[in-house]
Amino acid sequence: AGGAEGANDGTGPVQLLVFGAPEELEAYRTLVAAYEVAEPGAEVQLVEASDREDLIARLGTSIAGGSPPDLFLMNYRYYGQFAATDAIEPLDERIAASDVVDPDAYYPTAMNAFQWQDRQLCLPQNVSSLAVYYNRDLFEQYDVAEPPADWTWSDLLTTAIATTRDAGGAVVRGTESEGGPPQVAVYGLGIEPTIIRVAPFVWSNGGEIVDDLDRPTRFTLDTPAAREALQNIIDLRIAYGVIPTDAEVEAEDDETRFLNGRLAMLMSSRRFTTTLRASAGFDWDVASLPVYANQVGVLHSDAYCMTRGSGRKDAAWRFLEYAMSADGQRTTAATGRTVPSMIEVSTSSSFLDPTLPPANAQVFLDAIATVRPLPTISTWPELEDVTAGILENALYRGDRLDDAIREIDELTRPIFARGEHAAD
Amino acid sequence: MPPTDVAGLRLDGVRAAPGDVEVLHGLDLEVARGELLVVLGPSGAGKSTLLRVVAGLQATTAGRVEIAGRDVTGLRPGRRNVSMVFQSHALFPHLTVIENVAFGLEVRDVPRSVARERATAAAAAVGCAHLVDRRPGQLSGGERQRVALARALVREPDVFLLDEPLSNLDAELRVETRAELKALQTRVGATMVHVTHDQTEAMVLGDRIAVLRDGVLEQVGTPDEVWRTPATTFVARFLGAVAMNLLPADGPVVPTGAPTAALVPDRQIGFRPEVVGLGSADGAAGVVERVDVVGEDAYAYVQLDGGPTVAARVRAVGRPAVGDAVTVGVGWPETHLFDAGSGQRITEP
Amino acid sequence: MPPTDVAGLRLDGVRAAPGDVEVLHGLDLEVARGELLVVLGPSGAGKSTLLRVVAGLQATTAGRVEIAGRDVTGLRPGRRNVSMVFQSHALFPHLTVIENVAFGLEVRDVPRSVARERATAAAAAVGCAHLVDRRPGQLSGGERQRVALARALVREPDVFLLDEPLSNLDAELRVETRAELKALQTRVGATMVHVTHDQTEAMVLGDRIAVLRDGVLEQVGTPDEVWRTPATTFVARFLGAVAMNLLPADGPVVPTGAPTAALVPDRQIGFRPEVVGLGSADGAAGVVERVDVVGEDAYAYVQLDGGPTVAARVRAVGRPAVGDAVTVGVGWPETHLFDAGSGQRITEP
Amino acid sequence: MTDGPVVDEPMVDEPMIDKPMIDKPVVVERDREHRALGLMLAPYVLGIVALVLIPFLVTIVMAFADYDLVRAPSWVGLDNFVELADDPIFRAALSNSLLFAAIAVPLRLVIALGLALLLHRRAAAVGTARTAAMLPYAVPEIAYGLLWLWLLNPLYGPINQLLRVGGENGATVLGRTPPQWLTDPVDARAAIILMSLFTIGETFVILLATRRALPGEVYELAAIEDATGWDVVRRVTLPLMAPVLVLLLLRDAILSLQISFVPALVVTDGGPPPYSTTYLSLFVYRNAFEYLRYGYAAAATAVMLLLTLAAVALQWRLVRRLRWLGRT
Amino acid sequence: MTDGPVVDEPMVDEPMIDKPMIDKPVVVERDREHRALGLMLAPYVLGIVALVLIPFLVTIVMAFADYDLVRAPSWVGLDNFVELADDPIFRAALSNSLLFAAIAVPLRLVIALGLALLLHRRAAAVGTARTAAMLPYAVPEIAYGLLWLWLLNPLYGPINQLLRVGGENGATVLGRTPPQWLTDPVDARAAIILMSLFTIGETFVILLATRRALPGEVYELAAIEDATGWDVVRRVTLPLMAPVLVLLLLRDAILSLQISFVPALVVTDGGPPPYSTTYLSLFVYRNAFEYLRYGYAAAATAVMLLLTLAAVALQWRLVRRLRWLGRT
Ligand SMILES: Nc1ncnc2c1ncn2[C@@H]1O[C@H](COP(=O)(O)OP(=O)(O)OP(=O)(O)O)[C@@H](O)[C@H]1O
Ligand SMILES: Nc1ncnc2c1ncn2[C@@H]1O[C@H](COP(=O)(O)OP(=O)(O)OP(=O)(O)O)[C@@H](O)[C@H]1O
Ligand SMILES: [Mg+2]
Ligand SMILES: [Mg+2]
Repeated sequence: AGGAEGANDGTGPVQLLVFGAPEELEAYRTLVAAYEVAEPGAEVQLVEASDREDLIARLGTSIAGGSPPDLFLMNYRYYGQFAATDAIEPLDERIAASDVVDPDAYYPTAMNAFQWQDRQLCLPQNVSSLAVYYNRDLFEQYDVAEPPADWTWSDLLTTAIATTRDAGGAVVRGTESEGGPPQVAVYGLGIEPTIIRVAPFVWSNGGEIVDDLDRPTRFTLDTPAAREALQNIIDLRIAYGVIPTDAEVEAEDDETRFLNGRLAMLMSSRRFTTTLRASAGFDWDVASLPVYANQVGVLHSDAYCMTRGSGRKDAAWRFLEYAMSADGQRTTAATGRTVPSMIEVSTSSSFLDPTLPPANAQVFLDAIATVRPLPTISTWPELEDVTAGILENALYRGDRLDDAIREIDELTRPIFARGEHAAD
Repeated sequence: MPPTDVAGLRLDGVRAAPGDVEVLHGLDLEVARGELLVVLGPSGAGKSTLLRVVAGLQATTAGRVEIAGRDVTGLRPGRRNVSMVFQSHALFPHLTVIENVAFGLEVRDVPRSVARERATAAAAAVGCAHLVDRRPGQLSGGERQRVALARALVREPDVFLLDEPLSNLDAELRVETRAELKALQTRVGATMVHVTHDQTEAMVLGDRIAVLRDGVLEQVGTPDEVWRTPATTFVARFLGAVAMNLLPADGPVVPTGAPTAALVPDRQIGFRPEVVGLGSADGAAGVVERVDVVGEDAYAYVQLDGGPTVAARVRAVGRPAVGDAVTVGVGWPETHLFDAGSGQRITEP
Repeated sequence: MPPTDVAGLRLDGVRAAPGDVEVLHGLDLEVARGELLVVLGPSGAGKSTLLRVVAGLQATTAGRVEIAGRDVTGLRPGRRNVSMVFQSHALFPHLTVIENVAFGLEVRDVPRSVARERATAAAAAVGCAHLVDRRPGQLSGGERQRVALARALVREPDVFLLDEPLSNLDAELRVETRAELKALQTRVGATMVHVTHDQTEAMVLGDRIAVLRDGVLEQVGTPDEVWRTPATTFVARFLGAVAMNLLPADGPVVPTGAPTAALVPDRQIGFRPEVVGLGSADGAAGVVERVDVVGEDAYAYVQLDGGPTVAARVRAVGRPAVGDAVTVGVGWPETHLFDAGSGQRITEP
Repeated sequence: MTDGPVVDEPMVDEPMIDKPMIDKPVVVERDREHRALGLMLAPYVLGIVALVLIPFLVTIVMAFADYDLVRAPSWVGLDNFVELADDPIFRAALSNSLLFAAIAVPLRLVIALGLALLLHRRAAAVGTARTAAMLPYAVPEIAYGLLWLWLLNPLYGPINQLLRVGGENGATVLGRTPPQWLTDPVDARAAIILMSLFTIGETFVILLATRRALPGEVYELAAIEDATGWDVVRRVTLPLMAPVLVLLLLRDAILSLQISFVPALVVTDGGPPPYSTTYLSLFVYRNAFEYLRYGYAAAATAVMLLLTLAAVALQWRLVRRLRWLGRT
Repeated sequence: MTDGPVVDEPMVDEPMIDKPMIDKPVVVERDREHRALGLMLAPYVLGIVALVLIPFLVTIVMAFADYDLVRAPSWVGLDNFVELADDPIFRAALSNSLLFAAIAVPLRLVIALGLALLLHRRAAAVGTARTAAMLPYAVPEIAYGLLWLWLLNPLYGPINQLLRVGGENGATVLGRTPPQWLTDPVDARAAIILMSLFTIGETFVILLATRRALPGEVYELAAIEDATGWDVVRRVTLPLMAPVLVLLLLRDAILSLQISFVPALVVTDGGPPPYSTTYLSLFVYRNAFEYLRYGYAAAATAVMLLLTLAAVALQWRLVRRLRWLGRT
């Protein structure tokens, strides 16, 4: 798969396996182009997977087939299965020997997320957290106050209710309780019912996601704090009808809905910025996540990893060095796609370009201080898949929350048990 | 049951063109209810096509077909209430003999046990009782033909259409089956159209015989009529195990007792081998060219001095030898007279 | 060409079991080179199986087959140099008539033009010259049969195997084709095995006739032998358009001139309808029960006072009517004598 | 039996592929020559068998191992199977697959057969239908997936737009809400089956060819006996087509365990939640390639295989019934 | 023609699916009744046609648009096609696909036919072969991909291990280095074709059924005439099987534009570089789903479609030749 091309004999281009939206892929192409200019003679080939599943499949099969790509880019939530199987080349020595990469120059949360059994396996390319994107034109049109800097969950709810409108511009509830299907033209909020979206609110409310971050054995969504945070999210749909129904999501996903001006707010990471910059026909901005008790974010970070089976490790490392360098970080930052993991670049104008939306880009940086990582466990992809379905049914179909929580617990325990941990 | 005064089968100017070449050129034919009509004719004359037209398997291009008084020209085969044996002895290859025979009854919702009973009886009637559990692939040619016949006989349709149903059977079985057929027809009172080229079969079985030639009926009549007063030279020669002798009316054979006015050059005389007298004097002289012995009889072919050859039936015992000089004589009453050009029979003037 | 002193075809104790039931029970048969053997037998006797064994299409379970002096028991059909007409008139459905006929030549690498020429000639010989571009699906039954025959006749094999090759032809065509066959066989000098149930065909065509019954040969002999001295009652009755009369030797019919010693109770006498004398006095008395007219002849079935029915051939002109009282007489020389139990012929003591 | 020419007897132990039209057995070449031919072709047969069997055996072996594609496999005995038995996702996938096969396979066959029987007579219709039937193959399945996504879109998709014509408030004329193809479990399963109807083209064309190859004579026989449409189908057509029908049924049943893969992946992604359209094939794919649990996936594959064998066995029984149909 | 019963004449304009065994035309029901039946089935036929045609037409329309799945499509006229013509990747994909079809399709058919003709006589062989032929279907194609990867691994794969047996220094007995399945362009293409041989099972089984349905009589005829193996195949078997053969050829040609999809994706991922095994289907997939250039992908699909039509046309000519084979 992924890197079947070329014998792994140290010749040929360095292969980098990535996936992403067209704008993201464009960012990588820019980076590669910049590298090839900076380092004449060096060659990097982008291998593009269609989505996360595809990337994992290709990586797995190509490693098994004996011809993996040299580098791949992967979220810390998913790299565990490869880390556990020793498929990733530890970079500590190279980092130590490098005069380009200085581990302290990067946000430590991100660096830490890629340490597996005390070895630095990958180098984070970015660091980000969730933010609330909002359509300023709509807020203005409906005369709703824009999210304040330190807003709470109930502020969010109020704002969402106020921006859920019918075609005539009147405030409606997108629930079927009044009889007949809802006739909502604009929904207040878009949020995915996934563990990663839920986590910051659970934490903010004083709850925990798992019993032990280092060696998790189960989800702890049954604690009152976690349960309350979950219930509040579910109420968005069931009680207040401020988020689209499942059919509406299938018909038009949240990002498209937001782009089409029919969604007032959308909870997403920095990656959405690129799409918005390219396509949004309205004025928009970002706000920080609302809080319960304390400000907490959830870590989003992708890193470059080097495969152990790579035949061009030195060449790959040279590219890695470039990508992690200030120049490289600036190049990717300029595309808007990422929050650079290099502290210095993230605070520079490369990232905080005042001429480009969002005006409030600082919220991404502010959040970094408060982000917490999800556990690093080799079976995390499975855990996410299993919980997603159950949460989705709770959100859209109104399954009893306690049942959902219990089901999650039951179904995920064996998966936790199978997992291998970074801390071992 | 239709009134008895209507025809069992009537064809009015029927034309048909399988494969886009017209094969039947406007046939008019009426078969009475309960009558058995034998259709004779050379290979390719259109006999099978005729049966298929009646059955509705072959569309007509003109004309009309009536069965038991009903106009069936526009009806599909199943609605015509006919029963048919195909020349190819078609059977359902996937069904056993008994299932094949019972098929027609079962699709007509005859209770299964009754259908099987009647099928068994029909199979027995054609001597296939021991084969009921075989499939067509396991039958000999004659056995298959008999099963095909049983298939047709098990029902009681308005018209039976039998296309050479006995062609693969030996003489004894043929006689038996013929009797069976006759009995059935009499019992059911159905009209029957029977294609054969077995002379004896035609003569013995047929109430009337229709002679078909190139899609046109040459003659329709009782066996006696067709035999004794053939309408054309074609019919005359067509009937008979060995064909009728046809010679110029003006010699060399002069029938004894013939009015000289009859024997003019543009006519032909015909007489059957069976009526030829072979002698050693008196008559047209010739030499025996070939002798075929057929059981008690023999056919001597005599090359007349005048050129033509005459066949004569003689007793096998005491038959002439090849090379014997003989004379050929025939009586005027046994002689037929035809127009040499048209081949039409001439009623003695 | 094999030496002329070896048999054209020889079967030694041949057994065969299509469908796992033994059909041929150890046949011994020798056919001379250039001889035409007609095989007669009732439906299901094993005639087709016999031909298939010779052709190599049916494996033997025992015995050996020799063609023109070569043991071919182990050879595949193509190596036996035989030519065959199937009872079903099998043809290649996707090939035209001419292609069908030429097939055997072309696969044997006869140059295409030569093959086509010979095929055209063979098609013409059976009267199918006008059909050469048709496909089997566009032929009538008789036409197809003739094409199948042409297929077999186009080559010059050691043995021709013809399974009822004329069954779908009318009398005239049959006579013609018969002559064609005879001529061909004489010309090629090939051995020919011909299955038929046409008496006349068997008598006229066959050098010898083999009568097969239930997979066993009842008699093999010249037509004359088989007709005049049938070895068994089966053979006796099997030959003849209307079967031989078989009556108890001790009455009611007493052949004129018979030695009384011959007419003992455990015997049967047989005489053919052709030799029966119907009179109004002298002989066994009876009543005419049925009369079948066949052309110039008629068959009268006389119910004797003693019980049995006797068939008699009479002239159609002047035939007795049903219900007439008649007497039945027959001469001792025309009478056959059989053992009542075994059915074996008894040579007069 | 002598060393003579061998005539194959009808293979009575072979009800599946039969020669309904053959009266006389086929002549084979002499044994000796046949052996030579066999020898000549042996390496080729071996190669094919190896190509078929090796991957197959590897799968079976893997079912008893833990294998993550990277580290060497470790033997775990029946563990994978034990875990499968307890795995609710697997159970859901299994029952989804069985349900799909149980509905889609006969449905597809019946529709294809219906079309074939309807159209086999008309030359023009045959040509057009055949072309139409082949069209879906010209577009990659995955591209179709996308089209289906659009077609089935619960709000804007043309199918539901059509169903809503004449209705009010987004309901159909009958007042019912139109099917929620992508979000309601039952409707989503129906959608997958609907999609599978697409690919009946090939089955249809094969059945068409089969029907057209049946001898006309037997239909003339049936016509004279006034066998009506259904009687003809039941007593003549079905028994005569049985070998091919069973073949197709078998193939479809086997393929149905996979056929739902692409649509389920692209269109419904295994959902609606939790696993309404997660079929065995998707389950296998996810475990093998997303969760890197190759041994576990192999075990699930082995179960699929068992199911396949069961399907084959079932079909053997079915063919018997089909042949009996013609007899009653 | 009167309003009487209609007898279909053999459809002479229908060389593809013919009834070689039928001597007499088939009787049809009365026109009137047939019309009723047609009417009854009309909605159903319409539905199927719509299901087939709508996605098809949408693809064609999209070929003239820019569409990224998110924003509304914008019409660009022939731009997509112009770009395709200049796109070296597309050209590579196109020639790869054509090459694949040109080699794999006949190869598959010939092998399947050879096996069918070899095995149709032996009951035991038939059963085993049929089961073996169906086995690959029981394992998801994508799972096979992985096995192939292992099988073809240039260093550790069993295929090359086998080829190296007896050789020295990692070379084969003949001294050649074994094929670099995954890295050499030619070898990789060969590998894809090799993989495609796997799925001949179905073709084989259909051919087996077809062969077994041929009447035994004509083979007896041929046997008596001492037609040797090749003559029989050429003059009897091929012409009689022609309808089915052409059908399969057609299907295979069409499918071949896609069949290489999964192996090429999973095993070689379109490589070795630059695009040795990038086939049209992979090109379409990538553009549609990876680059979200749906319009562009649709244009490529339209080209595939044209190719398909060309293949169909070609096959029509081929069938004529096949039928002529029997005549010469
Ligand atoms: N495959 C088979 N399975 C069972 N019985 C068979 C098979 N083939 C032939 N028979 C039987 O063998 C006997 C001889 O068959 P064969 O075809 O040789 O008869 P035949 O003398 O040619 O008869 P006919 O004059 O009717 O053609 C028949 O009783 C037939 O039923
Ligand atoms: N489909 C067809 N295409 C062309 N010609 C045909 C077709 N069907 C029949 N014919 C021709 O029509 C003529 C009459 O055929 P038919 O079968 O009625 O003859 P038949 O009298 O039954 O002859 P036979 O005694 O040989 O069976 C034949 O010359 C035949 O060749
Ligand atoms: Mg006829
Ligand atoms: Mg026979």
